[in-house]
Amino acid sequence: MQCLTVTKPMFIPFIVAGDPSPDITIELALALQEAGADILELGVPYSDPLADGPIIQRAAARALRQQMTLQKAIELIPEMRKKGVKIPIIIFTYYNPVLQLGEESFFALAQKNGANGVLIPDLPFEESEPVRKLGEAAGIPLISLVAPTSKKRIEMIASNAQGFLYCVSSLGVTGVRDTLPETLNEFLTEVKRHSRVPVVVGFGISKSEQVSMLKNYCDGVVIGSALVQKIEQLSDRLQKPDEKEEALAEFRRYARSLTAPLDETVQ
Amino acid sequence: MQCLTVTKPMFIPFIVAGDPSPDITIELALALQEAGADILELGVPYSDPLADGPIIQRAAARALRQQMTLQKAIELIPEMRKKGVKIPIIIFTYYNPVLQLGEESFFALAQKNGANGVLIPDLPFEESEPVRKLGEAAGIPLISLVAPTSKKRIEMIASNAQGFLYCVSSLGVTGVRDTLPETLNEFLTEVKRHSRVPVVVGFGISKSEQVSMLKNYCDGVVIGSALVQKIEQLSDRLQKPDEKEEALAEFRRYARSLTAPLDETVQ
Amino acid sequence: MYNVPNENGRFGDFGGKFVPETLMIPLEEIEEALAKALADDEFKAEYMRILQEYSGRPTPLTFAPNLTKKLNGAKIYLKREDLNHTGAHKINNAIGQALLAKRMGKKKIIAETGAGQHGVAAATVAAHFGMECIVFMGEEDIKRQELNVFRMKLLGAEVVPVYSGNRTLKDATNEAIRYWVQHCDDHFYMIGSVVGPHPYPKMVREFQRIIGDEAKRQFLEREGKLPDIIVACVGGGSNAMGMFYPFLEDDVTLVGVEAAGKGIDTPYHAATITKGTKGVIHGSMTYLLQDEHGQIIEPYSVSAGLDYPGVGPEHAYLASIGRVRYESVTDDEAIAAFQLLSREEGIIPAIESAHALAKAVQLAKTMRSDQTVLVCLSGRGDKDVQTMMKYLKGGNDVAMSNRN
Amino acid sequence: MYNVPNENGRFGDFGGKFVPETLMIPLEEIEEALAKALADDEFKAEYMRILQEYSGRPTPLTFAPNLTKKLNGAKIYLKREDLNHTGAHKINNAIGQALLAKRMGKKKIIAETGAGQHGVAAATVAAHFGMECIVFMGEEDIKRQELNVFRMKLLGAEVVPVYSGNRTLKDATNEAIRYWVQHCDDHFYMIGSVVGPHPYPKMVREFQRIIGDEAKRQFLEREGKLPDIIVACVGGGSNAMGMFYPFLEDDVTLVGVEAAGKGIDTPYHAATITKGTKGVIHGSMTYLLQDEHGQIIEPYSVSAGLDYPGVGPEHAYLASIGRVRYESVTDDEAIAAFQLLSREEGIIPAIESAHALAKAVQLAKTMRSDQTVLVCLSGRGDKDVQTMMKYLKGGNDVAMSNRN
Ligand SMILES: Cc1ncc(COP(=O)(O)O)c(C=O)c1O
Ligand SMILES: Cc1ncc(COP(=O)(O)O)c(C=O)c1O
Repeated sequence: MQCLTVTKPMFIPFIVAGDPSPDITIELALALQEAGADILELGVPYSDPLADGPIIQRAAARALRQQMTLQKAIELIPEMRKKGVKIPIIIFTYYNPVLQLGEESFFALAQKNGANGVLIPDLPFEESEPVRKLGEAAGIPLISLVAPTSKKRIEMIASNAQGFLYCVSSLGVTGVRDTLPETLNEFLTEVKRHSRVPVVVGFGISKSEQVSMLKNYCDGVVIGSALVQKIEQLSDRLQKPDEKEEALAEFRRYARSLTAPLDETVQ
Repeated sequence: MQCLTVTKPMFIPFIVAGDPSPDITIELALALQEAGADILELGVPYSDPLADGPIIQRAAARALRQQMTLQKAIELIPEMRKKGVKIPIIIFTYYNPVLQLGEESFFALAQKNGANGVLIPDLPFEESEPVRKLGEAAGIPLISLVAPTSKKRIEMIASNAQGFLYCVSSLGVTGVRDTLPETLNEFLTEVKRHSRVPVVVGFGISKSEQVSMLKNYCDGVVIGSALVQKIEQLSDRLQKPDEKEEALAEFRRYARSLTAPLDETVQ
Repeated sequence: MYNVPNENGRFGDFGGKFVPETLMIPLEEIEEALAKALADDEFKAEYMRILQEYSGRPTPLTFAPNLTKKLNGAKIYLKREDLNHTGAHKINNAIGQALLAKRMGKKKIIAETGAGQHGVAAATVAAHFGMECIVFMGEEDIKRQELNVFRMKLLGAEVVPVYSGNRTLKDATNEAIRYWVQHCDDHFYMIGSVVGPHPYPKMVREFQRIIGDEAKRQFLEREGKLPDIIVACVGGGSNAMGMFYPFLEDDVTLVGVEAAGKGIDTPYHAATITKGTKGVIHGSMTYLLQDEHGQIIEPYSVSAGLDYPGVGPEHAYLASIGRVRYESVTDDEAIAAFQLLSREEGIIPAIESAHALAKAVQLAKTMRSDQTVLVCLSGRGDKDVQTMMKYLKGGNDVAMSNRN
Repeated sequence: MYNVPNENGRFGDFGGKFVPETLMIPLEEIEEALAKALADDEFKAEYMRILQEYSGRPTPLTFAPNLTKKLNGAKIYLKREDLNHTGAHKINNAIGQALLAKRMGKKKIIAETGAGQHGVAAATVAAHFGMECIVFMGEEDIKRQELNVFRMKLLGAEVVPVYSGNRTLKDATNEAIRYWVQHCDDHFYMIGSVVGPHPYPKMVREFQRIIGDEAKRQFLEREGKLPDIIVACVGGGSNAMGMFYPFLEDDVTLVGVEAAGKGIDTPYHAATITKGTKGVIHGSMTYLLQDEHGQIIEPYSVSAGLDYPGVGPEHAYLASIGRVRYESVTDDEAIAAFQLLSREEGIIPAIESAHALAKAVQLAKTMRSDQTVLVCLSGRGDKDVQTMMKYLKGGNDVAMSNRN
């Protein structure tokens, strides 16, 4: 993944490990791969997710009630592989659980279990050097974010980016947004100008029209809250053996419909 | 009354005008005269009687509910005379009702209705000159009080006393007291040394033993709260036509029993 | 030269000592001790030291820029008695009287209280001076001011419920006086305002004049001149007297503000000077609310601290000679001012002080921008927040417009 | 020379900026504005002027004669932050940050609050500076602190209930940060303690050091020497940091007191340094209460102001280098101290401050009479009277012995 080459804009779904249960997380990952996902962001639930909006907060709370931990989330990766998940998997976690596990143990564990990248939303570039180095040693890139407020920081972050570069679409936390800022295209263009790696965009993307509009300005879209909200809605059915397959199919259809515009055009 | 001569210690009862009703006040006055009263203190009810304890406070509240006023209280005097009350009657009132009636109107009214004296517990000697003068002009003495705290003031007050001099038995407000201060006799002796008029004692006297003890040191005892409390107990019966006579008789007997020691010895 | 009261405690026709004979000597003793104390530099230094080191004086003079701008009239300044220890000017007097009591060898303090402010001040200084403290409080007020009752108990005071009369401040005062009559040999009665028999009105004025003395100095420093108008609320009148006294001989308009409650043409107000008549209450000749027979009438105000049927005799005098103007402000006007100051300046005033403020706002609007109004902010409003919450919820909202 | 934080906002291992990328530039802007402001005499003069004319500083240093006598050990002095406008040290910081916000052209303030003290301070200065104010408060805390909520609304602030997490301070802080992330272009986030990402811990320290600066000058004037021990309570740690900072290079024992709640060996405490482990909370590397997986644990204390799972990174640093001693005091000990100071000195302390006091009392007892202990009385206890009333009625009476 370190030298990702992109032919068409990627679909990067985000789900929370353990929501609604560890087993179903694996099946959801598979469903997303079937729906055309290029990379999976596997979120680790956290008690204080300050970059997340209510939808992902609720998902984290559900997953924590399932006793999900950072270690268990990482250990889901080989199980996903066993079930046929082939796309790269990025561990999305807040910094504190990493610290408690120990940064070295964390990378050892991630490496052993075949994680393909790490994203830590509350570890900005200036604080990230030790982690970045450990990641490099383990062959696991640390994904950086840039925000609309990053301005003069864009160049610094972009030129050091590993794997891909995550552009935050707008000020604020994760969630579904009806509209994205008008200046988003300019921002993406600016970031792409500085980046050596693919540039993806996330935060708030929840409609196929948004995907349709964005696909010409970036190398991929991250869709989180919209999918997590769908999982929340399907949660009961996903947990009933006789309704699960149908719920998974619905989830797959939903993911496809959201990302359909990505297939239509080539960049 | 201005030149009261005393052969045996006087019994000076205090009752509140209008408690439990104006009519019954008249009958109580008569009963007290029959029980041997020498002078009647007729209390005017006041909203804020700060020299009085709870018993007289309650009596004042009852009388105020009967619409009793300073003027009406004074106007009870001729009605008492009509029913046969012959003993001197002293109007006991706080200063504020006098002020509102007007000091001159007050004395005119008192004179016209045959009041024999006035006692204003919150008008100390220093503030009393105008009132005293008006009283002198109307031939109505202003009774002064001395207290155990009066010390160097005793001489000044005693030498200006009119009618009789009222010694407050102890620190505090009116009420029934189980014990009187041990130094009371000395205090009375000291007052008598300075006084040109009879010296009576009041506040707290509520037992015949107390009367018995005091009679050798003074020219009279004022009994208020004990009698007012009895009236409170008899109040219902006093107001029932068929029980009234019996209640009055009981009141008379009670007053007599309290003051019996006064008859036994001659000073 | 302004030189009242005279040796009989008279401010013109007003004042005096209308008390049972038993209290005459105790009052004389206080009078003598006070005269000596006020002539004693050590006493004054000790009083000032405690004000500074314990209560946090001097209190600041605060300019109210937003209010001034909004009214587009005179500049408004606030004398911040709310920043005193315990939250009101009451502590100035309590410290003074406690020091005097100590000097007189008394170890027990009696106090009356309505809303609890003076009770808390008395309990506070009693704790500070290691004295006992017994506070009389109407049973009705005890129910309404549960927190202040607990506060007094925390401070070690005994709170005695008063069941007589209407069970409010007037009755608590009667009961405190009755208790004092019985215990005057070893208790000191600490009155909470410029009321009561001589020498209390004078004594409390002397212990509150620090407000005006400081304000005068501060105002001159800040503005280089004296204020055009000074406004203070008048319950018993101690904060007003303390503020006005040092300005009485200056060319400054002084305005005392009484509580008009639901309106001075209704039976529900506490506008003693505006609507009362001359008489005697709690040992002093003054204006009071009474019926034609001289029975005292229970006053009404949303503000517990202004809810008193009498007024300090010196105010009666100043009204009678026309030196101070006395006006009144309704509950609704005071509540609007309470909200206004909170919103505009970030200062929640005592509802008592809000009466003064409401009048100041009315006056300032009609004045020029080179003129100034000084308001005595006698206390902080934390004690009133609960009442306001009820009042504003009760459909009486006069100016509330919060966004949520 | 003591010279932390470094340019990365690090106090040794602690501090830093662990925030979403979106906030990095807003933080940098604050950092730059702060550096310029602190180097600008006009800014400093304006800050001092407002502290004096609006908030009533300097606050006094009060000797506690009765307590000292009772303990028969070291002399106890109190730095009276309770006498500030709004009743606690929180206003010092709020004034400083509001001035900075104004300088940066921001007209809207975001704040988080637990018990409501910082919320009230923020709402107050927002009113004073004519700014909008939005306060995040956990829904649980809103229920518990109804009066402070009303107070903030009176002051014109919008109070936003937070339903996430345990609905208390930690969650209100998360939500305030989330809101800030979304509105960082025109809002200023006013943090209430020496916590959060750089430059907040440094900024809040700078705006609270007035406590220690004043206390040092006052103590030297009064005693001619420095205190032997200084004690302050530690929630986030702003009053302690403000008090300690000017004494860090002096020969003075500094003791920070955390809330031990029902005991540090139970799950019910807020003793972050004593019992916590290193981690990141609210943008800062520090000690915090967390489980083995790094999930933050809800703390407990009878005192709402100490009920925080993290602590300022500078305290973590001072603990790690051994310059400050951190100890803890239980609910019961704090409540006993709350009652003790009320009874002995007539000062009702904030229950937070009572933690410091409880420790001071323990220490003073073991010291000589020529030694001195200085306690930071961070706030007044009026806000806690209701809680104490419930607590003491609940059979938890540890020292109450009122006569009625
Ligand atoms: C804050 C405040 N202001 C004013 C008053 C009224 O008292 P005075 O008229 O004596 O100043 C009180 C009485 O409790 C008060 O608490
Ligand atoms: C009076 C008081 N003291 C102390 C604190 C704790 O905060 P810090 O540790 O930041 O001083 C608070 C917090 O609300 C408080 O109100």
